[in-house]
Amino acid sequence: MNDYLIMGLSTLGAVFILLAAVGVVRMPDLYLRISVTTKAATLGIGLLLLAAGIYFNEFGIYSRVMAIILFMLLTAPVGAHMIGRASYFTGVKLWSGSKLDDLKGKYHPKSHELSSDNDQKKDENK
Amino acid sequence: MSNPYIVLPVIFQLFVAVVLMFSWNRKNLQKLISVIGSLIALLISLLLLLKVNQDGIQAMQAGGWVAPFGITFVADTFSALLVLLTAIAGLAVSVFSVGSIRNARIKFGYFPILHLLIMGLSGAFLTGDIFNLYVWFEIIIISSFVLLTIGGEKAQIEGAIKYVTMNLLASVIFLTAIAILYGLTGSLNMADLSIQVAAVENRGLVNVTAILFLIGFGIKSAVFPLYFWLPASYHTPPPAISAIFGGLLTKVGVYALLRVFTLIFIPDEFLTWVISIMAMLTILTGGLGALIQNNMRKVFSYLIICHIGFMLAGLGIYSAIAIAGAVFYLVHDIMVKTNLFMVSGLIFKFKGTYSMRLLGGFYKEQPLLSLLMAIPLFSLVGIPPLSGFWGKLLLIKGAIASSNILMIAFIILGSFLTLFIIAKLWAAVFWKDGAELPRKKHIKYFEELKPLKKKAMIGSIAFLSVISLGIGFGAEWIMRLSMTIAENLMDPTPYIQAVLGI
Amino acid sequence: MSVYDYLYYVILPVLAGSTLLIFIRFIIGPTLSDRVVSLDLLLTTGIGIITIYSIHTDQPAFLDIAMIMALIAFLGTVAFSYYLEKREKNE
Amino acid sequence: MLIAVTSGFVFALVIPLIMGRLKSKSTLWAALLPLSIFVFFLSILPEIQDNGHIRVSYQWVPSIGVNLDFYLDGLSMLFVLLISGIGTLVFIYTSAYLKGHHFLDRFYAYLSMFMASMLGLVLSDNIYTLFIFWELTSISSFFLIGFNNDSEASRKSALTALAITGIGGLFLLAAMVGLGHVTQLNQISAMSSLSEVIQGNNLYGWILLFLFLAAFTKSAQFPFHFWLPGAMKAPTPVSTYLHSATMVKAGIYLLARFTPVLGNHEWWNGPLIIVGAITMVYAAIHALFRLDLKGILAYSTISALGILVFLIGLGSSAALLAAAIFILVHALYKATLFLVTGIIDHETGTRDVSQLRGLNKVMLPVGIAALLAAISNAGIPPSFGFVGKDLIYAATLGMGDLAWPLTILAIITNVALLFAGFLAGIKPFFGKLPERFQNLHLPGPAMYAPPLLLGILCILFGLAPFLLEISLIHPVVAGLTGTDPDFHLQLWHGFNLILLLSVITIGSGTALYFILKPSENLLSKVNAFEGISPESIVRLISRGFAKFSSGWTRFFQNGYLRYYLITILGFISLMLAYRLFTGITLYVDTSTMTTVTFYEAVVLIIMAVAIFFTVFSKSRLVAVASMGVVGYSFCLIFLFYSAPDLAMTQFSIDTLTVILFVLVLYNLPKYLKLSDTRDRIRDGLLSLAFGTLISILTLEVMNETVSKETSQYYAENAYILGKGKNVVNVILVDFRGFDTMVEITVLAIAAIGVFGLLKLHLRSTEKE
Amino acid sequence: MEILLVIIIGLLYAAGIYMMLRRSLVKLIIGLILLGNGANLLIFLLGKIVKGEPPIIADTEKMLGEIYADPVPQALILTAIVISFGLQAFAIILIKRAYKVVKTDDLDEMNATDEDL
Amino acid sequence: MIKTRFLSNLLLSFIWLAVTGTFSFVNFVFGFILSFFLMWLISKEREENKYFYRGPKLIAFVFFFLYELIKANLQVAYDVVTPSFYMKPGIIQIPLTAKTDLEITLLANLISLTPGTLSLDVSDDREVLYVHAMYVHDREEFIADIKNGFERKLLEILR
Amino acid sequence: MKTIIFKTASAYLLPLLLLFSVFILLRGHYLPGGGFVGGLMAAIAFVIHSFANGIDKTKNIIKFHPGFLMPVGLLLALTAGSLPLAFGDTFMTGLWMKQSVPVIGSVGTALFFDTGVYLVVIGVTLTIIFTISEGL
Ligand code: NA
Ligand code: NA
Repeated sequence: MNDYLIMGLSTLGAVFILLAAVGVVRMPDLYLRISVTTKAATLGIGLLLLAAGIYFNEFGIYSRVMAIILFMLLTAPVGAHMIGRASYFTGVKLWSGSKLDDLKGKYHPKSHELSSDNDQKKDENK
Repeated sequence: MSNPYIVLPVIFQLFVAVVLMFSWNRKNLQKLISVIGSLIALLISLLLLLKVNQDGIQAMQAGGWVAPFGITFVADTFSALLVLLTAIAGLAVSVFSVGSIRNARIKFGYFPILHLLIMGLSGAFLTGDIFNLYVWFEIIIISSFVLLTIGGEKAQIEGAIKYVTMNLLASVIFLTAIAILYGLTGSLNMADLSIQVAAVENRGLVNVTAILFLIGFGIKSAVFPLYFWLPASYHTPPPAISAIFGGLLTKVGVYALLRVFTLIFIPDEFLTWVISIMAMLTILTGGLGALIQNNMRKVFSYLIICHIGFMLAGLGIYSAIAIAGAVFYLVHDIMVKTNLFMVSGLIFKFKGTYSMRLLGGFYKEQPLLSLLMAIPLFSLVGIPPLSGFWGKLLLIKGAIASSNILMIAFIILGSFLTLFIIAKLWAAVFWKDGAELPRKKHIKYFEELKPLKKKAMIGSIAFLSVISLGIGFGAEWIMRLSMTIAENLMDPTPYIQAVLGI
Repeated sequence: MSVYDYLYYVILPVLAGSTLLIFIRFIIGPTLSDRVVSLDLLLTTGIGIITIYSIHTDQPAFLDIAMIMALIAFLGTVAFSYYLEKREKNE
Repeated sequence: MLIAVTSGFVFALVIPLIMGRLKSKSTLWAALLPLSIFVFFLSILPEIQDNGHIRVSYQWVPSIGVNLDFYLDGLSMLFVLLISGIGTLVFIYTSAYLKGHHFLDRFYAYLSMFMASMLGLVLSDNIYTLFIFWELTSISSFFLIGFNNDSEASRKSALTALAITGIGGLFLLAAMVGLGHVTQLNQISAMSSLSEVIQGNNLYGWILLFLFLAAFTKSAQFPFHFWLPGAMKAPTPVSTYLHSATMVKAGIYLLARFTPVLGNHEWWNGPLIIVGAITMVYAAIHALFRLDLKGILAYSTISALGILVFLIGLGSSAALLAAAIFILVHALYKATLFLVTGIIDHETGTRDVSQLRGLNKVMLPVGIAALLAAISNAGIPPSFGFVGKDLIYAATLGMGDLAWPLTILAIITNVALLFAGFLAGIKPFFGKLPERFQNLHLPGPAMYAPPLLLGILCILFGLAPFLLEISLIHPVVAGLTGTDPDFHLQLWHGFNLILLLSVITIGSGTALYFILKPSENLLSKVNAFEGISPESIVRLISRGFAKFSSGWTRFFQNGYLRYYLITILGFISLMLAYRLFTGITLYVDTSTMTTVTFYEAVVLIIMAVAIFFTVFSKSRLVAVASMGVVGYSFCLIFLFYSAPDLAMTQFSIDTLTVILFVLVLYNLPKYLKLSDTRDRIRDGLLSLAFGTLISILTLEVMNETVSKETSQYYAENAYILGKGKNVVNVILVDFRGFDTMVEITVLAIAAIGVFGLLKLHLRSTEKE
Repeated sequence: MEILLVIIIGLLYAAGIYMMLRRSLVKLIIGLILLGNGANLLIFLLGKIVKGEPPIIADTEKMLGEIYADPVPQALILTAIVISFGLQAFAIILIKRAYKVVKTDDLDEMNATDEDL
Repeated sequence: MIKTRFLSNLLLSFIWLAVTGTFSFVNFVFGFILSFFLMWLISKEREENKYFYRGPKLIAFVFFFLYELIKANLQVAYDVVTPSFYMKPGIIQIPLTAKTDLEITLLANLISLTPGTLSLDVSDDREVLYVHAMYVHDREEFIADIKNGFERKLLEILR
Repeated sequence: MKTIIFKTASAYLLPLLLLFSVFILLRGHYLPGGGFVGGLMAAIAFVIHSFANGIDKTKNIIKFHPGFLMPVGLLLALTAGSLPLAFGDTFMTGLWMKQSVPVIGSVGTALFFDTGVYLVVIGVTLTIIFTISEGL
């Protein structure tokens, strides 16, 4: 029973990782790549780790697996946020098929302060 | 058999360094600790040498693990003597630093690193484990690297880059050699390796490994054609640092060459031939380089190379008498080169330049100091019976005994060039009437120093000069030690016995 | 097919293949950010490989490496972001 | 005897201290030292006469046989008396000559150091101490010649002298060591019995070569002679002492000393005769055209030294006798002439012979001394010089087939020397005293007494040669020839061929004196030949040498780190390749290797590509990131191959390294491709060669079976003795804990270094 | 596998050296790091590599079993890695300082110490 | 204050137990002491500490969130695997109801963890969150989804 | 970098990572880990914090200059190594308490030694990173 569970979980995990890998190659711009990959991979790894937990089937291992998943959940989105934000500064372009860019012009070019600047939005709406 | 105190010279330096780190911002306390620490270290090393002299080779197994499983420390006459010399040079440089190193440097860890460098040197001399030797080499590199760049002036940085690149290359080669040695024998203990390497059937591989060691240590000892880092860097740091570099850094490479090529690898004909050629060209290159330099410290830097050639010649000739010569020369050179860089530093404090073209009139202005400085200068030349003479005598003896006339020719050439260069330097710096030099704003001239600092600088030079004189006139003592050392190197059985107990 | 064989002959190759794909993105870039993202993903996949490998070799000790990777991998991304922002500010 | 030698050194040390304290104006007392030495040795002269020699020995460095073995025989005695005797006079002379000189104390110090070295040299029986004292004479003469150290010419001459004699000294060392090796003895006196053994050894030729080089350089033989005229820059007492009477004779002493050991062999005689003959003729002719008194004397000295070498080369007992006598003759008259020259220079301020005339009118005693010396120099009876010259002709005439050619050379030399002697000793004192010298007056007796005394001796020994014969000369010749020589020194031999030759010599010499008037014009004509003189050739060579030095040094130390690395790596590659392909049969044993799995292959591929990317990437950051990939791949390899600790460490360090790079790199200038294609291809080939060599080496080493002893021990005892289950960790903190201790120290140093490197800015802090 | 690793080792040495021969200080240090990696891998390989048997004594045992990876090279590499890290860290910071003081990354412009005679 | 600290300490001790994998009383005590020490060590930053007591709730929310995660993943997976893209990406400004650091951070992270969306940044006045999304068919709809979905649920748990 | 997201996350990561680093240190003798990796983890915890909040804030949290940890760690390691000398053994001989302690296992000089390594590594890493970040 456990074996099937392990095989199932690991398959699912591997598939998610593969998806992320394909995504990172296929997606047309950086933000999309980040979007696709961070979570797919996180989910995939979580599943693989779970499989390992079941395989070893010890409390110590389970707790460690949970710890790793926790770490990943904590760090992966922060990392994605950091690199995405930094890329935006450095002028990494959005895919040509992108629909809208609310962030445009909101960063102060020198201080990197980010305004919520609703005026601009209002202008746009008019 | 296991003497726990062998490692004391090393541990004690670490202790001093730690204490110094704890007194990070208190410069006067640091000076005091450094000098007292160096003094105690000198005592410890002296006791160690006496002990070895009395009871023969001492070994210590760190952690109490039976050799070859732990790290072994071995004090034979050679290593104990070098540790003592390191301690002497260390004391001198420590005192000299008290007088000459500016406070800013002290506040950034000058003294702890100096002591760690000395610790590294002592460790390299004492260790009986080839990987541990690598580790000591690394501590020497990093501490010298830091000392070289501390303060980070342009010249220092440029010199340091060359220095560290080539020394790291040497480390990688050394590490590669260790890897291969381990792959061949499964051992790291040098005494054990002596037996294991002899038993390896594939001599070809042993010979290749020997080449790697030769080059790794060759770079460290700045022999031709591996020396480039030395003239690029030694003249850049403050004189106290140059002094400890000039005295000891290359010597530890020579030590390693002598040790490894007597204990682990017995050079075959090709290797002794290669070493001999390298020795000759080293002598030539160093001599020629020194001949054309104008910067006093560069002259001494090139002379280091030249004289490393002498020591290498001893290994190239490969007989007990020649190796004794190399050892004697090593002993002499450590004391004298350390001193000469301090001398140049002191002259700089007076005149604000190292340029021989600009310097002059020192003899007229400072007759007694000039006399004092003449001691290391002419000891270096080897004006008999000053200390430089004896090692050369043994080397020529060794060369004659093996009918190696070419080697004699190069030793004579090297000696001649040294003589001529020092005489030229003497004429330029001491005899010639010096031009009126402009006072530089950033230099604190000698006369502006506090009396204690003045005394510290002169005292350390005098201290080493007296020792040099002692080596020269009391040559018998060092001679006997060198002979013993050479015998022990040529026949490592007692060494192996002391370590492995077999 | 035992669970070992399955992991060894199916899962590990899939993960290895993913690694290669991700590495392709690393190679083609084109921006530094792309490389950083793919580096991050490479490490994440590495954690997966390590996990499977620890099952395969029956060595739970390897999971600890995965744990450390999970923690530290993030630092590289942060540092690169830091760099990008600083460089931008300086120019 | 030890006291006699060392007293000079001690004196040298204390004299600067004493002289400052003693307020006494006169330093005449300093001469007491050489005087007492002179007296002491004179007092043991009878003992030498009776026993032939005295031997004293003190241990110094016995383990290599360097001991203070002193051996006083006739030859040594001759030199000792010259050194201390003339020394006494020079000391006295100096007290007046350099009176009130600021550094007189130092001068005395050097002088007594020199005297002591010279004494040590001629008394040494030990091959090593012989060399030691030899070197000491060179070095003390360096200080003496360069005494007027604010003059550039003076410094240059001192350097030249030191260079020439210094290199000779080193050859002496080689010769001595060679002798010691061949004979297994350290005492020269014991070697004469082994003469045949030495001459049969294949080192004999080398020993001779080295010894000759030593002797020729020291004794200013052609072509090494040119340092001597230069050395005349020294104060006159120095020229007198070193360059006429003593130091230059050290080479002669050396040859004489080793005649019984090495002589009597064609390799010995031939070169000595040739070099001696060339030197004596060449220098004598040179002396003809000088204007400077000191120059004249210098060249005539060289010529005289040539005669001595020539005589020793002849090797017959007649020749050796002549040499023994001529040493003394020359010392006496040349010292006199130098001292006189010194006085002239001191009083008139010039040494140009063409301007000096009639000085007799103002300094008669000096003129007398000069005249006496000139007579002896000319070999005019009844001077001692006459005795000497006779013996020389007797020696040359006794050479069988070569008798006439050699004799003619001797005559030419003697004629020229006579001319030179007249020029120096007679010309300045006769004729009309020029106006500007009218006000001159005689210097004090401390100055003119020494030359006068020597001048008188020149005649006295001629009139009464027997004074010396038994006491001094006999033991000398006995020692040199190893026989009990049978000769009688006398002024008058009756009318014979030799007398005829003497007459011819004196006649043509005197005629020459009246015909040839040295002048600037003449000198400049002679100087036209300077281009081919040994001096200029040596200068050319040394200039070439300097150029070569600078070329060599700059070629290697060219400032470009990458060329340094190329040199080093090229050297390693060559050596490795040589050893690999000559010493090893290459084969690969694949049987023990592990198989490759797909995932491993992927890791390796990624790694390889990442390495390429690191190298060829156009952006720094990408290179760094690729390096990170390389490191992470490493981590996986470590993991697959059972090294979890390594994997962890590699991973964390790799990340840290990348972070450091990233933090450092952001403000660096553009990452340019700086080298051209050719460079890149060259570097690429070199790198590939090196990498390939390492790979081959690794493959070969992998074939070897490793002893598992050490790792087995750890495997068995890590838990039982080391209480840990992670064996790697147990090794790190216990078995090899020392490594770790050093390792963390390295880290600490690095951190301190980083701190200092970035925080310490010297320019803004206090003075250094 | 060993053969592939040998090739990688050669590649690392070659790449390291090639980078060291460039004119950029940054490349030089990257080269040194690659070279160090090569040496580490060499030690690892020459200690004879074993798959999946880390030198960790099992909970229930008192010593390692029959097959285990040689712990000695691992310990050596660990030490070497850490030491190199110390040196590399310092070297990397040196880049920064060098740029500040010498104003360039080009090694060819850092010759002053060899030039003045 | 003391209470929050105690809770944080307790939470860390439990994490210690999980990490070490030895579920014993002694180990718990050790973990507690260790956490106490570490807390003391870094205690200067007082304001942050009050968040720790929310830890248990946070973990619960993480499990709840997994569902959302898997669902969104499948959607993206489809787009990745199929040859053509159906997506309409863009960066959208979402006004924030969440106010505290923790609320904003959690919301942002959850959005990031959901496939297809990525929190790029929060404005300095904490008024808006900029999100990059793959499927922006309608801006207002998208904003409403987020506000009624993640933000509301999250705030329910946290407040 | 001024981002609330990172700042907040780092506040949680700091104690977690520190805890984790002690764990790595303690288990090193039995399983992969040890003073070096442990020390790096701890240092990285602070580094992350400093990236998020700025060096000054992080320095405020740590109550002393990180460089101070270097001599402390060295002294600890040195003492652990020298302690055996007092018992007549050679340098670095392992001394062990008779009974093993729960959680940690056998307690001996090796553990103190490793703790010394741990402290040095923290001190070194932080000194380096802080120094260099301050210059940015
Ligand atoms: Na390394
Ligand atoms: Na470790």
